[in-house]
Amino acid sequence: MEPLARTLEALLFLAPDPVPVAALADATGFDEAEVAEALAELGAACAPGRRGVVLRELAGGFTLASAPEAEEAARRLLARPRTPPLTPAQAETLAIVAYLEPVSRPEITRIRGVAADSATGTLLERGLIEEAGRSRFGAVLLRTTPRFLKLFGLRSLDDLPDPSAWDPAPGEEAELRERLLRAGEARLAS
Amino acid sequence: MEPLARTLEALLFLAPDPVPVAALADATGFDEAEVAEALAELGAACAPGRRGVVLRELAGGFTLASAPEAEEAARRLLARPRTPPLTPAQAETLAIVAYLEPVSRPEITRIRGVAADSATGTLLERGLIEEAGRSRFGAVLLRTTPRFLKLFGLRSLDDLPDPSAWDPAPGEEAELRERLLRAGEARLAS
Amino acid sequence: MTLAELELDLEVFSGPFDLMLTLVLREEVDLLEIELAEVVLAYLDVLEARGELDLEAATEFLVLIAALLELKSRLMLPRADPEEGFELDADEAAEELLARMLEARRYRAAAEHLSGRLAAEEGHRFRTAPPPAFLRQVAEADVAAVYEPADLGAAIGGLLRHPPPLPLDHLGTARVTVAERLAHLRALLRRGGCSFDEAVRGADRVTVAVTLFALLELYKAGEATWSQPEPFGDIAIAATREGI
Repeated sequence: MEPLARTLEALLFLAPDPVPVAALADATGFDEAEVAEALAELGAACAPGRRGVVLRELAGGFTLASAPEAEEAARRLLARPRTPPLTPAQAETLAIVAYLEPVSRPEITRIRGVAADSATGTLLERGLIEEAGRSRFGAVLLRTTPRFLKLFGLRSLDDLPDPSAWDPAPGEEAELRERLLRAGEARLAS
Repeated sequence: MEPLARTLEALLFLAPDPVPVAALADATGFDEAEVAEALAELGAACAPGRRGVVLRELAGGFTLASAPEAEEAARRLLARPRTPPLTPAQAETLAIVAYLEPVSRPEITRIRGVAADSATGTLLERGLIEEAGRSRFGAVLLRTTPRFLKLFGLRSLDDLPDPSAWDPAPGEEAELRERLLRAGEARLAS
Repeated sequence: MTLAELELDLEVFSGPFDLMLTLVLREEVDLLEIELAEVVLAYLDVLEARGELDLEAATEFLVLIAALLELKSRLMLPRADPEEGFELDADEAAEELLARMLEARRYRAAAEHLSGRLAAEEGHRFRTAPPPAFLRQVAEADVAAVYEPADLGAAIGGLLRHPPPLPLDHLGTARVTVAERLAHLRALLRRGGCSFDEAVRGADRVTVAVTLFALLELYKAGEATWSQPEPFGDIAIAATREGI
């Protein structure tokens, strides 16, 4: 590889996030056209099947990523089971997603009476829930994952326990979602 | 590159710390001899002047590092020096720990002839040394960390030169031995 | 500067430092009578006069003075067993000092070696980005069931609970209105301001709350400002220029 392509490889190797072409040009002292050309050279050197890393262009710029073929070995090297007990906020958020999915973040906030961003983030990160498109109003919808089912030993969501065992007013007719939202609003008003 | 060399490149790209050959063998399902061979192939592909990264054997394992030619551009892109240089007091304290570990603070103080609390604190903070239990007399013992080996380009502490290499030549030592008395005698005689 | 250049002028000895050292080691000068603090001060004086610090010489001085201090403190300690005394003879003491000097010198050299290594590694940087989350997760096929579905049911049950209705009977009918308290505050402000405590002296909790509300209204309208120099301190209320 030419020196500029090598320098770009080093920069993308080190940068924790995708780097825009303009920033690569600034750092190397070359112009953007020269950088683009060298990126093409680097991309060709990392073409699928040639190297252990691949060059990717994402929204924020260019980045190096490990080649997909190495995924299985990478998991064996890096994966650690991370299943600490769920915090109350995580358990509540997960229960809402599991019983109501798909459900939006604002709905979760309304039911809990308090925002659940940190709990939601952790559950997303641990792969227990995932995004599932957007609601009519543009809010991101969340649902549980197959990993969630495995971690709870469930074959499907139909196996979730009937909440009536814990229901303070089991006789009530209204739909679960409806009742949870009403209870949440009542908590907020109190 | 062969598939195993590519997979190893991906693993070393992803792993935050140097990976021992045994762990690479476990992750890839190959034996250590095959891994060593593929590492040699990867090392050749990353020989100086060929790529933006180089293969290094450090701290008991293998890791990828950026090629030194890219340092100037890396400094501009990442806007921070790699790791600040050590003050003489820090370097002396670190040398004593590296050669005598595990070693206690009072021992370091005795050798340096001056307390090393601030230098020790900085080295602990920078992750170059760590606590390693207590001595029989209750003093905290210190030792170097894998990070120290990694940043100083060492495979293990055995890579450090024998400290007697720095001892004065026998003639010089004999001269030193006599120095105190001789100097005095010369003055007494005059 | 070298230690040979350090001239001392002490009560029991006057001359260069290394001569003193020699005489101490030969027991021609009694170490117990030498004020080592004076030696240190003399050294500092010389350093100050020179305005420069030779690290090598300074370290050597520290090693020697530390050794002398240790020797002196041993001499000063009462001996448990006079037979066993730990007096060092001159040669032994010289050997000990030499060993110390060599040891200190050795690690000074090792320190230089390490600093050189670190500088030589300057161009090699390592990746700091953590591996992507999906690779840090155990493959789905290997996931074990560790959580209890009942915990989810219990969480839903908790969320279905309505809060107990707030007992409202302890609230009497409002005895004061914001308008009343606004008038009260404005009257105080016309007299040149007041503290919040004065504005609510003798008032009940509801009145205090309504007064605070009225104060916020005044602030919003730009009629008054307040300041509180410390948390829980008194609040000083003052009219703004527009307010007057």
